[in-house]
Amino acid sequence: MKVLIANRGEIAVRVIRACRELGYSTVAVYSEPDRAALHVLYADQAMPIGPAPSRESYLRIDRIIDAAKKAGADAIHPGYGFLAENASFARACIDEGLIFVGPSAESIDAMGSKTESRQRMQAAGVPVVPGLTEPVRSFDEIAAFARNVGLPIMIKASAGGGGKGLRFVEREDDLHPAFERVTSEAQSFFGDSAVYAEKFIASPRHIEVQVLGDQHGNLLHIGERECTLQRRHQKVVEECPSPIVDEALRQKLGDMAVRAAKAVNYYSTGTIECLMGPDRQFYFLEMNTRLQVEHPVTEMVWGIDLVKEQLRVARGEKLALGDIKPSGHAIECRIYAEDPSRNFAPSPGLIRYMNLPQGPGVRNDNGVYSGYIVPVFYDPMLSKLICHAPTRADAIARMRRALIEYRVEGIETTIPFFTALMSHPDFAAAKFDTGFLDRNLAELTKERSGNGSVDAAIAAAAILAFEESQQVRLPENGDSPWKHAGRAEALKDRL
Amino acid sequence: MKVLIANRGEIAVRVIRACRELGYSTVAVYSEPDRAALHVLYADQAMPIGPAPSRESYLRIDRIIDAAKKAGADAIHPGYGFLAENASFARACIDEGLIFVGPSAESIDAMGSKTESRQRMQAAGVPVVPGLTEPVRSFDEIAAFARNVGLPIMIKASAGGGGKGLRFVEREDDLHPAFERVTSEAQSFFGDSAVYAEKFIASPRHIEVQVLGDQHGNLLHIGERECTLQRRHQKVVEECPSPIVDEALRQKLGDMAVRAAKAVNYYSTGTIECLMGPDRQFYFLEMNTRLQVEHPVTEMVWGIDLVKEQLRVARGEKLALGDIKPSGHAIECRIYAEDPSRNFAPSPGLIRYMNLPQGPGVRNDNGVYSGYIVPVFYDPMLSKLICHAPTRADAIARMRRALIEYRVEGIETTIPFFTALMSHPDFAAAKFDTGFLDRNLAELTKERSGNGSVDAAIAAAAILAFEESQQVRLPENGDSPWKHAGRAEALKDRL
Amino acid sequence: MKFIARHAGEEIPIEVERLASGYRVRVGERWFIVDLAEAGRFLRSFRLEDGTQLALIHHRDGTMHEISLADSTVHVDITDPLSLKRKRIEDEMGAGGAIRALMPGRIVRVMVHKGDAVRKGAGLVVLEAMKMENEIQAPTEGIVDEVFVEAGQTVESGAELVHIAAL
Amino acid sequence: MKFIARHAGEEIPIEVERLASGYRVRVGERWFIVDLAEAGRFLRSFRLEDGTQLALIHHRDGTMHEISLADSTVHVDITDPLSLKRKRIEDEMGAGGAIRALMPGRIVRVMVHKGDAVRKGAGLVVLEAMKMENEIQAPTEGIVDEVFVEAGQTVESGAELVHIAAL
Repeated sequence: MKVLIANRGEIAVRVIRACRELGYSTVAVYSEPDRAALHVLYADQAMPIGPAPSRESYLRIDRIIDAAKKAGADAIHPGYGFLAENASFARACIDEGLIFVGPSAESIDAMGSKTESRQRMQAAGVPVVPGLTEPVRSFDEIAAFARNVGLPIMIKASAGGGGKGLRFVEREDDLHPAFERVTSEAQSFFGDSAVYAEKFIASPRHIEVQVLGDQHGNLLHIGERECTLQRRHQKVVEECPSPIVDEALRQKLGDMAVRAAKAVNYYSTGTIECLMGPDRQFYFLEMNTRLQVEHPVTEMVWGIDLVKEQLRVARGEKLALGDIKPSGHAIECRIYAEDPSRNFAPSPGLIRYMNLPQGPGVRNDNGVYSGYIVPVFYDPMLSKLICHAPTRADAIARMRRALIEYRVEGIETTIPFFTALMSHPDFAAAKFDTGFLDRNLAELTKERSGNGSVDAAIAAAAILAFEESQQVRLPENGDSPWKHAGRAEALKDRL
Repeated sequence: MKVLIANRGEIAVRVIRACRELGYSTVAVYSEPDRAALHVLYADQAMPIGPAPSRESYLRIDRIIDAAKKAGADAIHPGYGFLAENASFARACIDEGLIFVGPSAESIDAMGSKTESRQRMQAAGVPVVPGLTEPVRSFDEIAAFARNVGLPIMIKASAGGGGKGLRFVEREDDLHPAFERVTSEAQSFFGDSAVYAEKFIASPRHIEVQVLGDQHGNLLHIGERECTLQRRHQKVVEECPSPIVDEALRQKLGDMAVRAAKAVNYYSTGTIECLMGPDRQFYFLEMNTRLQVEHPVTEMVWGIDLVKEQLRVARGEKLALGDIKPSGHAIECRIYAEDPSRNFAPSPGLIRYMNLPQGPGVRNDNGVYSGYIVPVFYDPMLSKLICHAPTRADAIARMRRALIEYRVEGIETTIPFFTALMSHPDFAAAKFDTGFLDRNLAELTKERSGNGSVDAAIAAAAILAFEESQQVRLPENGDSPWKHAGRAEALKDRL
Repeated sequence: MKFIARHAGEEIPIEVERLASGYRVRVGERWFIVDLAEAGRFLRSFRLEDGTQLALIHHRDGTMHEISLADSTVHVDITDPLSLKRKRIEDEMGAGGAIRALMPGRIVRVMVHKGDAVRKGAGLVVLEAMKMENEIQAPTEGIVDEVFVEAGQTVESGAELVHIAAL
Repeated sequence: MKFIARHAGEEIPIEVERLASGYRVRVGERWFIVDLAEAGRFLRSFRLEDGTQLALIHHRDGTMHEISLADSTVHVDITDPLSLKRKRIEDEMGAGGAIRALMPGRIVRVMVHKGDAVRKGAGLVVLEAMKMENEIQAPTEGIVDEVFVEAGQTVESGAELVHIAAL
């Protein structure tokens, strides 16, 4: 079997790895600036699909289908984002005789509209958060809903997902600017300006349930994930299992998730996202009809490979997972090319040097390499760092260790932010809600300076400046000291 | 707690990782050429212990103890090799009030002599291979033993271990040269020329059992490892579990191992090495009274951390592993700086570039980095690559995938050899004995040339030579093509 | 040899002397005995006399040195005393209120007009880059005396967006 | 532009032409349309017209190119036809039977004397490096006409150990 991966970055690499392990050959697609991206380097074939902007490349259904046919692919895996939840894309694949590695177009449609999915969930007896029943385009309707259920509310792009195009509104004054911003983002990201609003649950946690089904009616849940830690409504740290879910609650959540997925005849991997209040009442939020960014934490704890299962199910095979059980605890940090000390401003550019974390219990799902130029056009995710250990405390300690090893030079990353988070007492105690990061951001991003390490850094810089002024090279491992050599070569840090 | 690691390379890094996750601070020791080695870079403190030759640095008990006292260390972890099985070192630590992270000096002594350990095992009802009862220094005694039990026999350095200083003798003519060689190696590696001989079991497998005990009399086995694949009596690939051991045999092996270890009042981690004939009869070979190189395959399958357990046991804690069970299959490949196409000649030197394998189920216990100069003085191991997956077939496929990602430029490595091995049908069928690699070496090391990939490589080289002659730089990701720039900078591959 | 280090707004006197093996360095009032070795192109193995070991990543851009430690990054400017005087004069004559794009991107919205009075933190321009809208805020209060961009335009990193004159 | 590639003992005529995007390359009888891009200092992204994609690692030493693929390494010498003639002459006058140390190490044992006749594969010297004793064997049969080392001596990589004259 030959699989085209209609995506880029770490998730395209992740899918290529699964295909390679199954003995399938792989076809990458790439926009112009991605000619030497990691997913292209790792593929067996690579097909160009247009210029940099996503809407002229990674979102072009026609060009992707055309690439698949030219390359002789049998199947298309959409990854997440881009066309992953686009029912027209799933239909176009089927129409062209290609296997779409995902659920049916009907399931995507049913869950794709926030309003339709709510109606179907309510009919299936799945609890939902109070909200509008239809997407709207006028501010008056949003204002009326806000008056009706009371602030705070959330305004979201109706066609959105993945944390893009949504705003939280607490004060009446912010209602109109938020509406305008969401409408604008909805139009530019999803091509549809319709928005939707719902009641905001105070101090909630974000818990989600992984489901997996085949095309023969078998469907099961594979535990929950804790995705409460978000910044600007974007998940940044995920865990499996949730530290607040016990076996009884896991069973309840799992039953709900299976009921929800079965209501839309779901197969392939999917995720039921829920809000959970401090009273442990949970409400269906939405279903992601695709692979989730944070799927690795489930994989490490449950000992399965969700991408391989997707591929098997897509080929029509029956689920055959046997008796799987969770073991230990896994945590994922999303490593982004963003500068935490400058309010997470994007930091694209050349990665001059990387030291990757290695060793026991460490998984790094990478999308970049030393010498790669992180482009400005796409999501700033560099890699997902996942650590697995017998207990949550062990997993946190392991993540802290891995983050110390993980060094990137040339661009700024969120690594220092995660280092601070892993040492925060409230994180250790699992005492947080979805607003935790935004409330504690100043503390988590303030400049740290270990005991005397600033003085040490200054001393090192001074020695290097001194050596440069003396035209002398540093002793290298094994060299006799103070070997004189071409200085400019040794100390100028350029590629 | 502060732990000094009396070792270098990947195992020193491995121990530092465990300490860091437990919150212990770490002290590295280094010989002159190791000033910038990875284990030094990752430690909190680093102490020089002498010049390059091991016997003047890593084997100097006095300097290591001195470094521990200067640095204020509470404990010393010996790793494997060097002083790990040196009872005098264990005693020196205790005498100086330092915790020795390993078994008692008495256990090391009892198992350290091949002849004494055989006697104690026989007394404990543990089956052993027929062999000499005392170490000898004269050729006549070896010749007499060979006449007595018949060839083939093995001649080994009595104080040896780890596959160094031993020879297999099949023909009468080879007996004397082999004796001379082993005697010489025994003297130079272990400082004692005494040798020892035993009957050779035809077509055997090498199976070993992991044990773990505390200082309160609790001792248990943690399954077996398959270490049959050896080259020149050096393990190169290890697996957990063994593909030929079923639950009943595992129980028998485990009982034997616990009996053997208890016979010497063992605590800490240790390994009972066995030979197993095609009839599944097994014979005690030796006990390694330390951490084993291949410990990660056991860790990944059993979900434990043997180094952390060693450290806990050394502090006097009781074992508290709970109910552990094996899950899936793990394979380890030892990645060496050796050139398989030149009969595995050592290949020290500068690592100009490395692309590390990443992603699901891949663990790389590394001891080197891009820009590191592999020194000529020590073991050529660069890293241990371990893959874990639900089944043996999945683990092999994953290893093959990881080996494709693993690229090293500047020195030769054993990666191509492992790639060939992972595709060998007899390896897939687990049909091998300890002579398999030596018999199949020509096939496993022959130059491979994929479909037209030689032509592709020549075409690439020609383009790069052409561009150089034209003083034009290759288009970089995102650059507009044919940007003219300093050519010498772009294409000259030097650091 | 003597230098001046500028870090976090402070000027710190530095002295560096080479020893038979390693260096003696003064940072402000403190003297250190330091051993520093290369570990590849960017990594440096740094060790103090008591054995304290740090793995540093070093990058230099002119006289600016960026030194990354495990959990923090230190930016420090190392100059000889003469060059420093020249720099100080430049700083005083510097461009002050120029607001620049810190990354390439597309201008989504311009929120101010020439002549507007703005407070510190007021939104000036919304720039879209890497799938996010980023609001660029006034670093200080003042009067907008120039707007260089308009909505829909793409800008390169470093491009001047708005200029603010002090009140 | 025309070159001669020398690979595995063969001489292969090469032609390279630049296209608007990419290259047209002849290797022996076959023509390829190739797209080649840099991915950092050593990695190259190589693509044929049908989409076939390879990640190559490239290292050049003079006219010798080492190209590493996922499962093999190709060594090829790329020269223009003129330089090649000069090289051929050098090869013919070459040093022939010099046996050199391929790595630095310590001589453990010298197994031959000046004047010994040796068969191909006969042990000459045992060199200890990286904790292993390595027996260096005669690459061809001949007469040992010089021994340059003795037991206990340490040698650098490339040092001449023994010289063998053809029979």
